[in-house]
Amino acid sequence: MHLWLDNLSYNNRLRQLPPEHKLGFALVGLTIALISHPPVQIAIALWMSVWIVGYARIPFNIYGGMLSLAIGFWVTSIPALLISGVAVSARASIQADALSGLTIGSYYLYLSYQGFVQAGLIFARTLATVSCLYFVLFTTPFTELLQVLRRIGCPVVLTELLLLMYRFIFLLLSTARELWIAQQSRNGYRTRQRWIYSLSLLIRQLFQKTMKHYQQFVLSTAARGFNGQFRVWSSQSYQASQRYTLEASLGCLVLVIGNFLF
Amino acid sequence: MYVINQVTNAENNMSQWLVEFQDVYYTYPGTNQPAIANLTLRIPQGKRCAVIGQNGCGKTTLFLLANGLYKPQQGGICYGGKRINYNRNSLIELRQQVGLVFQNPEQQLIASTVEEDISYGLCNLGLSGKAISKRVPQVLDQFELTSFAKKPVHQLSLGQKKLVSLAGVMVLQPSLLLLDEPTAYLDPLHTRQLAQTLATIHTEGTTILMATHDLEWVDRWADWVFVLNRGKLLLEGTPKDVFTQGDLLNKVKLSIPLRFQLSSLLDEVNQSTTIEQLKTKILQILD
Amino acid sequence: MYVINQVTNAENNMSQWLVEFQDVYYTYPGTNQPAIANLTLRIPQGKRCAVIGQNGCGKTTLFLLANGLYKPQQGGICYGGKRINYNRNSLIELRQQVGLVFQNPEQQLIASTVEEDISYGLCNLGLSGKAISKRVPQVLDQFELTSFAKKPVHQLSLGQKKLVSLAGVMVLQPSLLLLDEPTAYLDPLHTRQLAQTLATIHTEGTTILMATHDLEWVDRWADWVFVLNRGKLLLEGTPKDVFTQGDLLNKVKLSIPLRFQLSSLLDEVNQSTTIEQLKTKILQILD
Amino acid sequence: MAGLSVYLVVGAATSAQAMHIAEGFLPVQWAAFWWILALPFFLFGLRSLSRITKEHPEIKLLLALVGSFTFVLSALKIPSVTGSASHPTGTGLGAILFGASVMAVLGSLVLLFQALLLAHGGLTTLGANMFSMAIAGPLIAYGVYHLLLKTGNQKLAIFIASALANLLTYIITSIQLALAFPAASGGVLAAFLKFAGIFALTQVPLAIIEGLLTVLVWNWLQEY
Repeated sequence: MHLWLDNLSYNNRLRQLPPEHKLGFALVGLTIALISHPPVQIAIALWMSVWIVGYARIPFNIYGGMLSLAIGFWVTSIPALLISGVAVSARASIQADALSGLTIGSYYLYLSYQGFVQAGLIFARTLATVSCLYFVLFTTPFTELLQVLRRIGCPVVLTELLLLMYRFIFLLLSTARELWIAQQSRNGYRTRQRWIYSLSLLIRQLFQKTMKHYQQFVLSTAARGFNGQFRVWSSQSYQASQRYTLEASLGCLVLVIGNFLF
Repeated sequence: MYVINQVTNAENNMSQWLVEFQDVYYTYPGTNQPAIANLTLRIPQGKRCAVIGQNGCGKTTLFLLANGLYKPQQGGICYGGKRINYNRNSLIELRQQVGLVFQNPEQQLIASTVEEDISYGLCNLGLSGKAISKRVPQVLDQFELTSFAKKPVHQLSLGQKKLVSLAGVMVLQPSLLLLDEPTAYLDPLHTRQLAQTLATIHTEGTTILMATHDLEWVDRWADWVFVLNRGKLLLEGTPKDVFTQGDLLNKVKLSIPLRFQLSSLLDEVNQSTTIEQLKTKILQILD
Repeated sequence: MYVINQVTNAENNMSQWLVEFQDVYYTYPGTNQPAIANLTLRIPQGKRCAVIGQNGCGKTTLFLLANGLYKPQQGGICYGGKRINYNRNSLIELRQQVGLVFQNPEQQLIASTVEEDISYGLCNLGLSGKAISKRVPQVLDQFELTSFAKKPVHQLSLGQKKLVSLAGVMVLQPSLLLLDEPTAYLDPLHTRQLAQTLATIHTEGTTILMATHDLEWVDRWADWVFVLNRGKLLLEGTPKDVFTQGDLLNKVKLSIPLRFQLSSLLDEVNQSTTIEQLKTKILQILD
Repeated sequence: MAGLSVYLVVGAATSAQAMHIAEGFLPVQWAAFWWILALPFFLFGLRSLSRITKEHPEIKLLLALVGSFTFVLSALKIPSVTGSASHPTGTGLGAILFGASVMAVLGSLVLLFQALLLAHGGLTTLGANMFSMAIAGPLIAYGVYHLLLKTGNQKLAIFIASALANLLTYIITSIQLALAFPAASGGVLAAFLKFAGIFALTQVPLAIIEGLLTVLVWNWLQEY
């Protein structure tokens, strides 16, 4: 329940770079990752890891943990890709695709060659795109992403909702955490049955508190002169780095060229 | 623009009372007992005022009425000698003049970073980016929050959140500041810092009205005290006036601050008092 | 079952210390500074103990460690002379013995009505319906909550909520009661009621450890005081031991309670003291 | 409470992937396709959202709170067999309360926060996830609710609408995966049956329970 990703993004070493640069870099990386071949995708993943661990100084075990989470998702989904089934009568049609198989009743289950290829492709693509996504998560606090959205002319109602939701997420999350700890202190989640009951109480409390927060925020924003829009101002004090800009641009160029060569 | 407005208001307004409740009545829908019952109360200009009373005596409702968030069901409220007019524009003007800091900062802070939250009230007034970018750093500096400017609100401690919620109201330079239990849950260090900040705000000309349970604080700090009981004004006056009414306070289960009792005792000391008598009396008070 | 357990525990445990922190270290993930740093601290059995210190000194973390909600990253904690074993069954036993009342009742009250909330901890222990239906009315009666039994929790006043949160913990008959800032936001009337309730709980044999900023309360109430600073034990002893360490307390921005200062002053009074001298000294303290 | 309890038992055993397509799973043409398909719905939702909030600006606070509530439910770490968390979609209720077009926007924002704060879902697959969770589900819930409301049984309408919204979300997700990864034999249809079959074990009971849960929350709402 602790969103430590958010904490890390406020303390990374690339914090002073303009958020536009970081976001742009990640989006370009993401685009290349989507359209390129597996070797280039692996290269992107490695390069992004250098940015995240080397330049932004995100502890390797944290970054590694996040990567293994993504790989874990991939692992849980490969059975669906690898294992296929057809009626025994149609077995001939998949002869080329089947690596090995077994017959269950009138059904034939087999390991699919195409499934292996697909799983491999997904693996490379996942590593590449996830590392680009993580680069944004680890180096750019949400508040700065929001400022970029405002500057590039994102509809006001969207940036307003994002602003409020970001605040409320942490508010409700800390409420949920407090309730959960308090329940634990009274042995709330002792048995499976009590676990379910306790969780349902927690959700109900959280819901009631959410509605109460609504009434209170209506009052407190009105007291501060709410005029129909949630607008805020923030100062700009970012420093672009020539060295990083150069490496990012050259690197992307090399990747695009590499994509044609492989 | 708003700064000038405020100054002229202050100059024009020769009235002694900044806000005046005239026979105000307010009941929450679905309840029988009125939260505010025929309350007549005047907040003196430029003073440090305190509201004391039991939980549920109507303090919070009083604040919401003074800020124009609630409309009296009977009676009326004057600000600067003029009856409040509950139309949009007058309300916006009123809320800029009457700043309200809620008890729980969690329910007041809405933006993601400290500087964004402090700028919210200014943005509501439709000020230019230039004016805002000048005013916000001033306030950050005044409240010693500059190093937190870019910090997200959810990473702050409670004391810091309270400070930010106060800064977000003071950035509008209100004439009257309403504070609901500002010292609750604060440690002695932060309480002292708050006292200093409020002293500065007061000397700069802001009238302050604070609801609190800390009677020692009231004795030391307030110029004027209102005692509320069940939505009615039971008593008002200087701390001295109020705290000498021991019987009345007792009835509403309020005690007399230690410091006040001792000071009164010392005032009574004369040539004929022996040191043993004084000692015994002090021990009685301390018990 | 649990009630009997408790009695035998209390008889067997001849140790003077109910809970012992041995060189405990705890850091929250993602932070640099430890919340609790090499803390060694012993809670004496049967005493009324207070923890004081600035916000963020580690009081809340201390409580969560004592209740077994957090596990020390270094060092260990003993309960009743035995090292806490962080397996499921020992934790369940520990949490029944060490009751924890949170600062804000809003974060603790979970069920919809008063009696449901009070029975929550009992139901979690898997007691029979009969045992529960016997125990809950007893506690309702003890806390003078019987008339509220069926009332929805959100309709209660703050003082009542605090009482319910305390009742919901005391229903488990813990040997150690941990209280986080029980008097914050409470008016003087409810504070006095709370003091009475705590006195009863204490005379019935429960050890109490309370975190508070109210030093006047500590002076009047506590048998033993712990001063925490940045996760370390700075000082401990009787209120007298602690509050005579003015310089040390000053360093961590804690003040000496008025009542204590005056009592000490009166103790120093001798034949040669003139009444004027005494008066001057008292005025100095009050200033 | 009973409904919620059953929901949590079954829900805890479900993989989170049943609802979200993770970052990098879709090849570029499908990632782009779903983005392009989702965008018009999103923009239409944005227009009606602007209209509603212009009349009642405080609604923005409510929407943001409801969105955050949904997010927090999905972030609650619920230990389970598979080690990942399950969460109610809640989009059916949202659609009934605020309309399908508003939900298209709000649901998308929740998905964005899940990607940015939890690394759950992703940016390239956001279009596909938006389409299944924030667009298709709410649309059917809204339609079915208003159709069944004519029968006069409001609670039944809420139940069926939210259960169908949940079910449709999972069917669309299966279609999205099947289109991207057709089987060697039998193509898209065989792949769909395979993916849908795997999810059906948990999703069909989940859909029923989401329906029950929604009725429950509806009852809580009546208290306000």
